[in-house]
Amino acid sequence: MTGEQIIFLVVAFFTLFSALRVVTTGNLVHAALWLIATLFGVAVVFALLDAGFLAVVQVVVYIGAIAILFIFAVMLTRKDMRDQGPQLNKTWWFGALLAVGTFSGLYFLLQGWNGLSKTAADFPSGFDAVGELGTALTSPAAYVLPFEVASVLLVAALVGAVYVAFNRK
Amino acid sequence: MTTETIIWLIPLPPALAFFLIVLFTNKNKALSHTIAVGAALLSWIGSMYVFVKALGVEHLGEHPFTSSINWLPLADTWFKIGVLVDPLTTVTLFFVAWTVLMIFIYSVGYHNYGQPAGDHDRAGLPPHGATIEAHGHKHTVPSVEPMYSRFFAFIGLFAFGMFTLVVSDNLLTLFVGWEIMGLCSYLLIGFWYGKKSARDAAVKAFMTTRIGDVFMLLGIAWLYSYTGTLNFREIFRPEVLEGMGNTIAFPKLANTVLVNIPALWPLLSSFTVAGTIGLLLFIGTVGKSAQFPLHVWLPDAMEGPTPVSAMIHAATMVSAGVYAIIRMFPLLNADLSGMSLSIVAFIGAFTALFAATIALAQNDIKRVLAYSTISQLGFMIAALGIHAYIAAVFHLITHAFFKALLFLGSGSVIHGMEHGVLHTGNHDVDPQNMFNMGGLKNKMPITFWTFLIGGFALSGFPLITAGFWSKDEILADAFGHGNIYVFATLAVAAFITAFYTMRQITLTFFGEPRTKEAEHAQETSWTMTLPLVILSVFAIGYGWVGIPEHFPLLGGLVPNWIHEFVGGTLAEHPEAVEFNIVPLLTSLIVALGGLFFGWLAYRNVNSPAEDKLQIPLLKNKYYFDELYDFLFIKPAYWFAETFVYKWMDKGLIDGILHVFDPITNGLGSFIRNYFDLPVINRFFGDGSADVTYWFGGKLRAVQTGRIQQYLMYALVAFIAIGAALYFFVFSV
Amino acid sequence: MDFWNDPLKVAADWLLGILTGWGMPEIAAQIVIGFLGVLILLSLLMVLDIFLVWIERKVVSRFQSRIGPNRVGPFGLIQPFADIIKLLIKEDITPTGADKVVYNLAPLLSMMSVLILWAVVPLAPTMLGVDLNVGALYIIAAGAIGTLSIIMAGWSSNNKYSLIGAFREVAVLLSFEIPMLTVMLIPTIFAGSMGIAAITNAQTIWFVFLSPLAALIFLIAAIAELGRSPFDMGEAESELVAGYNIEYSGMKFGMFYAGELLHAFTFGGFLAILFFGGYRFFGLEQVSPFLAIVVILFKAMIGYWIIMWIKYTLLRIRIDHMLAFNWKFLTPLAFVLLMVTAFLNALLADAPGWFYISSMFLSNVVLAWIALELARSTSRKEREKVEGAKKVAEAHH
Amino acid sequence: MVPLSWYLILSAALFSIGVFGVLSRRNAVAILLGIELMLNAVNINLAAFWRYGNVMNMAGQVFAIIVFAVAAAEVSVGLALVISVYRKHNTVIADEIDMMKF
Repeated sequence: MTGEQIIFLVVAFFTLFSALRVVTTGNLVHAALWLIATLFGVAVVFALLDAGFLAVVQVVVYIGAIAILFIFAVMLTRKDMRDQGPQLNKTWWFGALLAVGTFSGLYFLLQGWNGLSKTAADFPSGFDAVGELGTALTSPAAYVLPFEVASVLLVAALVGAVYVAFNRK
Repeated sequence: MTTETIIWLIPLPPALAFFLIVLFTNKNKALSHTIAVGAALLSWIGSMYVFVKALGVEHLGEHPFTSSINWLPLADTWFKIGVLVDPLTTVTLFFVAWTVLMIFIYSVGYHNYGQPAGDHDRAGLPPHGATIEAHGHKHTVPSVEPMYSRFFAFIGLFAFGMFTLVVSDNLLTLFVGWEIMGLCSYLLIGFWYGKKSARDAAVKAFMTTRIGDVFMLLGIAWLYSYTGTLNFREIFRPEVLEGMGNTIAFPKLANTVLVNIPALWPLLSSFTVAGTIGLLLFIGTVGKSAQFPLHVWLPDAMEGPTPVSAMIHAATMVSAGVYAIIRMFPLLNADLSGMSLSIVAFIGAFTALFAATIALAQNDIKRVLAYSTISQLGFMIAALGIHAYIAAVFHLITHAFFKALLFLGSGSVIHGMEHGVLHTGNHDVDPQNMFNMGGLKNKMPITFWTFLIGGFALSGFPLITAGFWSKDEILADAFGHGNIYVFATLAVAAFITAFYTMRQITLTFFGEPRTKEAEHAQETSWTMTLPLVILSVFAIGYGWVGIPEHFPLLGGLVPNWIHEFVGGTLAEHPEAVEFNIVPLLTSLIVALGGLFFGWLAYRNVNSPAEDKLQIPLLKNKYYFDELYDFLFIKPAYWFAETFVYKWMDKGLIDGILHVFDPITNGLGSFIRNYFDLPVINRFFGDGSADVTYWFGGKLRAVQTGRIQQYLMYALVAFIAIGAALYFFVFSV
Repeated sequence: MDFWNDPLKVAADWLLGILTGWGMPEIAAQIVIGFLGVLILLSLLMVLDIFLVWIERKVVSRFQSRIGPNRVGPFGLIQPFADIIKLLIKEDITPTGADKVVYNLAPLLSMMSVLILWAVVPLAPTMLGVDLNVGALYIIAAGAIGTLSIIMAGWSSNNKYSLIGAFREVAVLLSFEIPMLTVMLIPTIFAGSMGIAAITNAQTIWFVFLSPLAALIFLIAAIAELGRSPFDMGEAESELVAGYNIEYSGMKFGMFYAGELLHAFTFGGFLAILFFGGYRFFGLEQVSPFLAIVVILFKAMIGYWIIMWIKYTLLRIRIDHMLAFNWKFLTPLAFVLLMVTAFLNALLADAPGWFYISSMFLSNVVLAWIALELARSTSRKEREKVEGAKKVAEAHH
Repeated sequence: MVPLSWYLILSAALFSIGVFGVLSRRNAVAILLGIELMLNAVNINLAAFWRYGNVMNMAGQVFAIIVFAVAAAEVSVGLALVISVYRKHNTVIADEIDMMKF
């Protein structure tokens, strides 16, 4: 085992553990905080994948905005900030079954694929991932259209969210 | 931009203004009139540019500005439309652009821009005035027109029609502009559609001009089928004209039926193709320019707002009629028998005298001007009929200026009187009746002086006014060409013109105010007086470009520019007539005499009862309205109401239908009861509904409304389908 | 001589030699050295932080016409140490009903969010923790962790004042993150890279001359990020007692406090790095890395001093005004500025240098003028509305 | 060097945990938390395939960023809906929000 593999295993374990806590913990604020831990783990995974930009954006967008939004929402939809009663619904066993089924199905599919043991090639010399990403996002020959559509979607969603949540009293 | 491009662009701004105002800015008064006046100004700039350019071209008649584009694909060629600027167009464009711009500016003031909205004004009625409180007491002021923007939209479209007509190089686009103006005159005469009189006048104007237009369209169609083109320059080629002038119009009729009646032969043979087509087109002019016998619409059209009167009845629409017939003069001239021009001359001269006599007995300030317009247009038509082409054009231009001036002046007078009416609050006083006026000279000085200039120009006051020069030229031409009857008729008409003009000025401006309203009349705003002043400059100055060369003392001081320039339009430059003292003396005598007697007769007249010319025959316009009512309108109503509706529709058609009714009814109820209800409704309709309902009832249990259950269904289905695909499709 | 040119490398090589000499595998030695470097940097920062307490107290007393700490040690220099001792021996309270783990984690995260910023600060041409190619974004990301710590502290204290304070603070932080991120992209445009080192190296002309407006917006947003007056809504003493950190005592409070001071100093440093040339000062940085450190610390101190100056001069702004100011003024202005800068940058790519600089500067001036005129007319209208309403009310009397 | 399969298995596990959260939590906010986990799992996949495939083709990273935007949109609208429902019906339990049924 190389150092990188050890780091990966630690991070993966940490990520999966926090993810499990997200879906099982009773206190929703804790669940949101565990989600943040998970997101950190994913950010580190991005860093391990040499996707530094994604890692930083993960922290800025997910932790800095989305997770905070979750905490706000949890606090806004709770009168005494504490949960009463069970956090899982009556059919949770079936959900668990389906989750296991999904995982085993995916695992089964991966088994039959021969690209699994592939290892990453080194970057070509002078390769600037962030620069390339910027070019890809703004070049008409690449992905400027999806990017713009995503921005329009985001604006529409934000306007819609304000409209939906606006308190008309 | 080339000059041709500019010519194309001249009609465009008013049309754009129309659409802009109608679609977007009709809520905003200031923006609407800014757009409209701005558009008129743009067209004016374009026209002046083209005018200056055209002056710089030598022999413009042979080398006019032309430009055309393909428009309608025909079998193996194109119908082309385009623009043409020759000397006739140039001078017409000049006065049209000026008068249109002046009228646009005048309209801003006329419709009381900047005044408060009326107390109980409604769209479709003239404004009644608004009450405002100032310095502690209430008083009434004029209120703004409720449909202010709409007015500017309409006159914008009108201007578009006129400019299109003037610059077009073929009869079809000319006719398009002609009809646009017809529509606009209908809309504008009926602008205050809340008044029954205005509605009726609009319908009357539209229907009457329609008669002329139908004949004109016939003429155009005939011309096109005969020559294969509607382009003026192609029609006026000598070989085409000669061919049309020599051919008999109705050869079949002449050869078969009437060959047995030799007495009719001379009459029939004098109808050449050129002459007949020319006459058909002339009927269009008769309608548009309100010549006898289609003159009845024009006096009634005075129901519209005054700028409309000025626009329709002085500057543009009636001029368009004359313009069209002047444009077609070579065609009429080609008629070898000469009969068509004789008819033209007769109609013109007759109308000139006939309308002038009616004008004598009218008391409404605008109606006098209306009849005077008819009369003056008669002068032009008569001039054309006696080959006095240049004189006709010259009088057309000068008349446009001074008649627009007079109409706008009369509008200003009415406005001043309305001010008085609002002041006293007595709405029974008609602000348009001249017997209610008097002494306005001191109340409205600018209006008075400009009206005086206009009136003197109309009367042909010697030497200084434009009207004198143009009218003198018509008389001189009539005398010089030996048409003594025309000359005499026109001379009498000119005398009456001067007489009733002076009557109008005397009654309106001189003497003492005859009513309290006249005492409180006020001068109007600068937007109204400025156009008056500018137009009065033209009413004087424009005559000086057409002084005959052999005129005593003045002749040759200023070159006879109009003769040189406009004469170039025709292929053969017309010769100026020899100078003769008789027509000059005649016009001096009739003008000065008419003015003097007019003043003498009316200086002390204070009420209609004292007016000796209030003869019922004249007062009622020779009973033409009643005659037409009896001859055409009553029978038409009878035909529509009794014959078509009662007999044909109710009796015959309905009777036939009533026979079919029970058959279809029975068949219908049979199908309904024995097929529709049991098979379609019960079986297919209710049956399918029952089936769907049953399934729905069974399946509704699935719809729990719980999102997570749905997600589970979806996931189970996804896994199942994915597994199935994997095992049975991809792994095979 | 090498040591004076590149002290870090020399020291690292020396340590590596020693450690491998002890029989340590090279990779382990590398890790140990890395940790040691971090440890030294953090220790130095903490020491600096202690003196920042003294500086802050001295400066505020000057602003308030006092003398400030002057009893313990010369000029009261030892005063912070006395404070620390006091904090350490205070009772460490955990309120009833508090969420213990979260409660204890919050001050750590708060301090951490400041300290990790120094990973990308270039102290000298050769002294740089990590040359991250997304450095500018990294600063915002670290700020996100600070936000997190505040909401954790506010929530876990089980105190309504602290929760309200946290909500307010977080609303402000999230809002002002946007103009800050936007104006950070302006140095990025000029330098052609997001890396902090690259931005510093590109500043042959300080970016403040190219885009003074961006520097100003950055300063304002930074003050809001710091939660300092006039944007100190989160701890508004007169309304919320002390905001999110009301329940903290002893060294935990000390961490928040020290974290705030160091944060302010750090942002003074970032202002210097992004807009005032970082360690560059007329070629001084070429002479010796130590001089470069002096230069950047000096510049950061000036930035810190400006932030303090504003804090002790201006009044607190009401929360809705503050957010409205951000969303309706600062954010649109930052967006427009970014667009104008990007457009001009592309347009003038081949223009001579003096023309490029003066156009950029002028565009900023024009934009600032337009924005101020708009703001002025809007506020005049609002004032008229309020005053007009007042007049009507008076008329009724 | 870490093989690709490790990332994919991590991603699959994270996704499955998210699925469990979405299907089994009662609280609507918690369901949204589960969705976030699933989206992150997808992002790991995208980034991993970018790194292990042709790095010159930025599609993986580009779409990861678009997923960020979609996630932000989804959360904002989702939470707005939750808050709106909470105001009207005073509950955020997904099973109790069942007005849309037969």
